Amino acid sequence: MNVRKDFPILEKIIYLDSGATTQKPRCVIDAIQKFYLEDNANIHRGVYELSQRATKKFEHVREQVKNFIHAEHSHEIIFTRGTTESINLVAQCLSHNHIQKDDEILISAMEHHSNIVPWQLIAEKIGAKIKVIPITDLGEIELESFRKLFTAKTKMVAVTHVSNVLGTVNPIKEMIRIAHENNVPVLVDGAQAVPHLSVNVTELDCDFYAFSSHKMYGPTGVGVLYGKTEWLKKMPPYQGGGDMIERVSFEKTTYNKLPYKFEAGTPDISNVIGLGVAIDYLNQIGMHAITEHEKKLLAIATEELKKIPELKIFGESENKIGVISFTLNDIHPHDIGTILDHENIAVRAGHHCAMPLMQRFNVPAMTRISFGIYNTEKDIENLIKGLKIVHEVFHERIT
Amino acid sequence: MNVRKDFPILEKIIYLDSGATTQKPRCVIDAIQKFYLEDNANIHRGVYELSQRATKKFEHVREQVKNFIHAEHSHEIIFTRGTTESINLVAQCLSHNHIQKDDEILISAMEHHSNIVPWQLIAEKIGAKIKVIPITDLGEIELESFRKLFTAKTKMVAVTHVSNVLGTVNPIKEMIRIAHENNVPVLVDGAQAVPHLSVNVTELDCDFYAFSSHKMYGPTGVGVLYGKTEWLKKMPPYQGGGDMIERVSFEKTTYNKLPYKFEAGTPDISNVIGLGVAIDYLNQIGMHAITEHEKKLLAIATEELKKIPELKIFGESENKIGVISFTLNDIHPHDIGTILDHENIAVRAGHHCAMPLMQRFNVPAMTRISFGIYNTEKDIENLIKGLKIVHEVFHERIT
Amino acid sequence: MNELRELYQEMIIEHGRHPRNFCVLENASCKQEGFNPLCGDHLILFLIEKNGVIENISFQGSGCAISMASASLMTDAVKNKSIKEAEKLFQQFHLLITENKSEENLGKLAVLAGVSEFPARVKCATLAWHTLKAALQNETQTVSTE
Amino acid sequence: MNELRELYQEMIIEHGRHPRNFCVLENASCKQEGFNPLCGDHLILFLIEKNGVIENISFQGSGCAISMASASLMTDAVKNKSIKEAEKLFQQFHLLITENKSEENLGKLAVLAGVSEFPARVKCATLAWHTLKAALQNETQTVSTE
Ligand SMILES: Cc1ncc(COP(=O)(O)O)c(C=O)c1O
Ligand SMILES: Cc1ncc(COP(=O)(O)O)c(C=O)c1O
Repeated sequence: MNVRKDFPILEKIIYLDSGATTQKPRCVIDAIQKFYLEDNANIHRGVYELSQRATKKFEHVREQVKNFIHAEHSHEIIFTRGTTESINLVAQCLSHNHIQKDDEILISAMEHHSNIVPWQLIAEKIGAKIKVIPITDLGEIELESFRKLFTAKTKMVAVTHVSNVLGTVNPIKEMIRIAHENNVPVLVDGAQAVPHLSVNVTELDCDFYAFSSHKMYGPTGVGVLYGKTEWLKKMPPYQGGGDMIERVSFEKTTYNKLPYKFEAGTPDISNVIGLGVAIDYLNQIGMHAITEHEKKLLAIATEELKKIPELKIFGESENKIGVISFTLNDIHPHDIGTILDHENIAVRAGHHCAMPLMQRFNVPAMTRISFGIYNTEKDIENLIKGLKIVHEVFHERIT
Repeated sequence: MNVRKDFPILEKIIYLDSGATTQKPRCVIDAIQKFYLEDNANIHRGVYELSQRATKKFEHVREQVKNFIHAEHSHEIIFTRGTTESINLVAQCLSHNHIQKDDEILISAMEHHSNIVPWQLIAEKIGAKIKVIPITDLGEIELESFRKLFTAKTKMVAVTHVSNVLGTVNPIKEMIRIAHENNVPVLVDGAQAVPHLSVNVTELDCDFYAFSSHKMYGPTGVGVLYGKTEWLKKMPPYQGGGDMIERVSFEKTTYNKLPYKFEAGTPDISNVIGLGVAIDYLNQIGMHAITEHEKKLLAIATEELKKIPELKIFGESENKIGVISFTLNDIHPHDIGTILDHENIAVRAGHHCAMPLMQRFNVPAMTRISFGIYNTEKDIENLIKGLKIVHEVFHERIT
Repeated sequence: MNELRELYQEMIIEHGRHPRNFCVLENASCKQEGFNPLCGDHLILFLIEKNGVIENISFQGSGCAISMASASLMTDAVKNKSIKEAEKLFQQFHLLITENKSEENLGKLAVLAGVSEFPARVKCATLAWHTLKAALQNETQTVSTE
Repeated sequence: MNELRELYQEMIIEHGRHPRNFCVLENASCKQEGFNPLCGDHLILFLIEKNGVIENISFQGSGCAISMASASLMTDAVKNKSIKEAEKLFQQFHLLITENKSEENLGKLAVLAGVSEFPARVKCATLAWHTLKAALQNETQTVSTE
């Protein structure tokens, strides 16, 4: 994968934190600049050519996103700020009538806070309950337990496609099938899947799918919510403002059609355009090639890390992609992070916005490495060297 | 005001639509690029230096915003997607306990849809009422009527600082005083004020103040909500996710302190950094100089436009800044917009996201020009020439 | 200036100011609303359809010269035509205003050919047509070209 | 490597692994929680204060070596000191770990001087101190250095 030349920042750092946010290829950065220098105007409003051009480019990205995740209609693609906002949008809109007092929402034990707290907020408000889908010690969903959690009160399943801590690729197609047998819709948190796997929402048959531009080589400030037409039509509008209305009067306001009903106010135009270029870039490399590349890195890194005594890896599913979280003896991840940083290696240390998962494995924090298209075997070598320094500093030698 | 060199796009277009969105100075565009090339990392999370640096730069902008609008504390500055989201945030959070069934919300007849529909949405949901503060034919708030609208049920006043259609600078300091005498908090929509006037939220004593980066020479995707500490503390969290929590468990989640309680998920980091540079840029020019420059343009343009027979200007307050909306005989604004665009002049035509205001003045649409720091007398000359062509096309000659 | 003259031909401005068939049809068999939120163009179409033929048609509304002229010209053009013919006419018309191609003689409708140089105005020129289409398909919602 | 050795001195690693005063004080006059959400460092401080003097102090919790060592060293340092003295010590300590300046002899606390080269770790080194300050001011909320 010969892409490092596209990421000038990598000359200065060994970046193993793509799970937090990816670096951006030059073409994405340039596209944002070009937009502001040549095409900048507000969209959906101006009758002049500049605004029409900006609108066209903006709406073209909706098409690109649709194709990228294999959705059926571009009006099913809603632009948000990120995965977090996408999930909040669904939780909030469904709490108006679909989810009611005493209803139950199923989420898994490996969710990111973004797929926990929005449901807690609405559950508390309307008096609904959250039930947790348990996971095994290997870090996999317990499918049988999942099946048994459904009751007549179950109104929603929200589950991550890929765990940001364990790397597990969940059997969401199967889970969606089970949920639909019980007439329950499913929201999939795809933040850690879209950058690494070819995603097909039509084949998955999910009802909602959420992800972030900044984790897939695009700019910050943009996320996507895919929603099935039937759900989006049923849902009340999300926020009020310009663009999402058809007609406004003080007596009666009518709402715009999909997807605009859910997009109030001026969106992050330049960064949506940047996302379009990121998608082009990923398509050019090919999602299949990306998956393979990262699987290879995962295998090598896992093997090397396992040679380190007292290093414990969390998440050992067969279906796993480019994330490894671990603890090292009693050395706190924060100290590991500092020492690696001193060696110019960026890793993540902490609870990874998944405190309940930390509790599940009974550790206060973990160190995490996560791969992107630009990582190499050399990065892994450097990591291993860095971990040796950690040991040295803490007076232990790796044999 | 010698700034045109900072806006390369202006070589290609006569831009009179800054009210919709401003063009961006080179330094803002460059800062975004530089961020991605040198500092890109997720914030508030990484222990490594790159992430710390990004966090520092991001939080520095909060300080800059605080100083720019003269707030007391930087934790009173919340980053959102734009004015629209800022207003929705307040409406939604206050609808949990502050505003209740049968309560009354006062908004003016000159509000942008962004300051109408969010209140309508919550009013409908909880059974509250919207009452409209009337305006005069000159386009000014009727202060006496405003005073009389208060009842024991009044729980909120939401009013624009500057009208995006009429250009009126409302007497919000006086309005806030009146509202506070009635123990009612005030949200000010500052989208059209912050780019043109020096704003001092402490002096105004407003409870909330909302505005957008993209209308003040900064990037899209970022807005600000200023809120008084006491209100922000009282309000429940807005959205759930990363960053806005202190501790999460399936049993009990506690929220982060201000301002993070209201900032769930990865924010639009690069564009917040761009906003910081835009603020530096504005400070360098000086808000006072900007106000004067735009006032001068307003006076010249008003005089020239008034010479055109059958041209009617809407909004003739003494307290008015750089926006002129007008109709021209029975020629539809959309046709005017097309013809001016053909002459390379970008103006706005339509209802300007203020349909109730169009109703108030009994016209379906208006043509609007709005000024920015980069506009010149020459732009006005060109506009007048363009309007002569409109007349010619429609077989009328301007004498 | 030439493209502008092409767009705003005498006939368009004249039809825009004094649209034909601009009235309510009391005995309309079908009534359909059309709306373009971008510029506020708004019209209501009245229709008497019998055995697949548009026996009478009228409209009321307000909007830019292009949308009003187009509605005026359309009502003239489809009156006494069959639904099939009207649909075909729309196809041809659409081709004309988007690509400046015309395979058939479109009569007076041809004056709108100048729209093809102004993509932003295609929505204005087609609002009446989209509304007609919806009326013939018996849709209940307001048609929007936004 | 030198800066790292400066930061992770023997004494820090040793105090981090075997913190002093690491226990519950049953008869504490004050109990205060401190938390750093970024890395999950967490501690509870127990305090017996009488007539403006810290008569006894202990803590429990978990976190990185820096935060645990700092808590351990702090509890040793402020025991039997007056509140005023403790506050002054914090000021001096803060100067040390942010600017590597020390105006006074800080005793064992000086081993944390290396933190000044690692601004990201200042929060870890001050968590215990901020918690102490809150305890002395009788705050009720969990202290957070995030
Ligand atoms: C699985 C998962 N879900 C949700 C999120 C939240 O994404 P964002 O912060 O872009 O909203 C993340 C990223 O941290 C994630 O890894
Ligand atoms: C007065 C006023 N309020 C609110 C808005 C909405 O701003 P945004 O679209 O950036 O959310 C605008 C801009 O269109 C405005 O002019």
